[in-house]
Amino acid sequence: MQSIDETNHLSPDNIWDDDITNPDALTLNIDGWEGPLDILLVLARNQKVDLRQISILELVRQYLKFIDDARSLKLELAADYLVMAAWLTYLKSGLLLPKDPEIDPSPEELALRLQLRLERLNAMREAGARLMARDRIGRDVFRRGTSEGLRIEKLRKYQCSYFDLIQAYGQVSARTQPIMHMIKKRAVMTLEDALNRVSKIIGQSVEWTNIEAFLPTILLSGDDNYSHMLRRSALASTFMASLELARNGVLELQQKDSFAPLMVRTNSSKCKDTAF
Amino acid sequence: MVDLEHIRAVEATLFASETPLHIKDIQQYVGDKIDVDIILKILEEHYLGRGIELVKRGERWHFQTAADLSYLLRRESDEVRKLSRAAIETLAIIAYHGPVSRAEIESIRGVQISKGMLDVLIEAEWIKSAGRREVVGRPLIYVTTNEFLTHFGLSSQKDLPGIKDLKATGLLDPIDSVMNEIFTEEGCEENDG
Amino acid sequence: MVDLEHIRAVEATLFASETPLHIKDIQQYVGDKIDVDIILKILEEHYLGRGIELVKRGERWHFQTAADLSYLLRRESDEVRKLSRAAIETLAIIAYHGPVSRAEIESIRGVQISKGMLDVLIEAEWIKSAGRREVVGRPLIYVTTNEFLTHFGLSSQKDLPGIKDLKATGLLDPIDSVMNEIFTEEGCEENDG
Repeated sequence: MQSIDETNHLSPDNIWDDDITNPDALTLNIDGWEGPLDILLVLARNQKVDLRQISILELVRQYLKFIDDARSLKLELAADYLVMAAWLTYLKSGLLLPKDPEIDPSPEELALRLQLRLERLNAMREAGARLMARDRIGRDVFRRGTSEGLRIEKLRKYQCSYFDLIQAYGQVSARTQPIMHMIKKRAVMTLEDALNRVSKIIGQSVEWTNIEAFLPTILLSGDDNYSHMLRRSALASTFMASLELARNGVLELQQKDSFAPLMVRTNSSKCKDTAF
Repeated sequence: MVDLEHIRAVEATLFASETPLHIKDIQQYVGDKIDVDIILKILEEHYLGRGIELVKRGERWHFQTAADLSYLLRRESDEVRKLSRAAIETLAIIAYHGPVSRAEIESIRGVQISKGMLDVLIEAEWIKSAGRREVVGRPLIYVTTNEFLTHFGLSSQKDLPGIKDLKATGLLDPIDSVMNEIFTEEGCEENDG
Repeated sequence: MVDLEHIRAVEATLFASETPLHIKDIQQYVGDKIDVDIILKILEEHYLGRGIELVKRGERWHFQTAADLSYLLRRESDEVRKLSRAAIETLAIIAYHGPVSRAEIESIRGVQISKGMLDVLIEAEWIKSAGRREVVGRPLIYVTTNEFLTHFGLSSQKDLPGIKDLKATGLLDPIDSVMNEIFTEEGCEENDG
């Protein structure tokens, strides 16, 4: 029974201490109870016998009296307390009346179930008290007051190879090279160059010739991107130069069809003075 | 033969730790080459009867002051005062019957429990949810934690006071095998055991 | 003759205390009859060479993890990370142009850099701040560290290949593909001529 005393100390109210010896005087403060089963358990334990030997009839009598007292004092009772009272009244009459084999479960079995239920709750109540009475950390036993604490520190290591570094700089530099750099790499033949070149060739009384023949021969051979770009530029410039020279009457242009080869020849009818 | 340096290493690790340590945790700190298992036994014995003891709670080890010296050091902590009777009962039910659902706890206690109560116990790190029961409604079920064992000085669930007797007398049997909700609002609903 | 119980009491008191204790404090816990002075000496000796030590700091006593084992408590484990592309570029710029301010790096890279990126490089110990530039706003300037040289196997910053070397090894990508990269990856990035 010592463990029960422990429970008392831990309960939020102290009603048990005063009233436990006199079941009929059991609390008139309904708030302190954890439901009807709680009241039943306390009443049962007040019979001071093993829970397996309690008198259910006596228990019922005490419970009903408790409810009556509470009602006479106009204490508000939750519904479940009244339901329990009704059920216990039913149980009591079943136990008192002559046995009726038709009723299943029998009142005796119901009484046994109630008793088992009280026993189970009682077991947990005592177990709780025993748990609370153990040597508990922070109350009875203590861990170290100030632990240094253990830490696994993740050391971040960064990975970057020499090649990555140099390559990155290469790319930054490449990306930010002056625009001049681009022009230098672009393959162009200027209009001036083309004019000079075409003027020179046309001065030698050329008959109808494909304009492409005026391009520097070196350009016709290359197959790479650079040569290709330069060829396009040279063709365009040569065409522009030819138009200019045709305007000045230095040469004549002829094309038989759309996209047919553009033919060029020296303008024989005019004098060969050029504007340049 | 166990190296004194190894003993010192395990001793220092346990001493410095803020939380109880599993053997695996200790191994992480002291390195693979040390036989932590044996050293823990040596240390346990070394501290036996001292003011400080090495104890195993659940699967985890920690140093604490010897229980018999509680008279010197005892403090009524807030936790103890705060814990209501209902909370203590609920904790006991989860410890002894766990895993249990809330409905099962209520069935044993014969009264509904407030949502907040489980939260208090979860916050104290004494219980935790352990999945759901595969029945209608799939209710959450609760069990006690390692912290629970540590706090109450239990080496394992089997070490719960009186658990053997309770089992033997059938008081820890599954709840519905004994009785169901006769005390719910429906009153005397029947249940076959 | 000193009672073992007295030793245990002092031992537990010191262990549980959150602060180092003066002899007077200990006396308060364990009672007048105990000769704390002697017991402290006994305990000090008992723990000598263990993983735990009893030490006196000023006039106060406390247990601590043996100093030579502190390396156990701060175990380090490596976590290798790759530097981001942007971080590598920033590092390269600091290596080639340092000391440079953040604004200067941004001007060379043509994009803004985050504060975090410099922090990463500082954390990696490859760059450090080297004072401030005496211009408006007095910006911090950065240089590479000795760690940097060591990591990349350089004896000095002059060992870094020059632009001409880079061209020779083809590391300066053809302008067209680089332009493509810029426009596809970074959109409207500005090119400083």
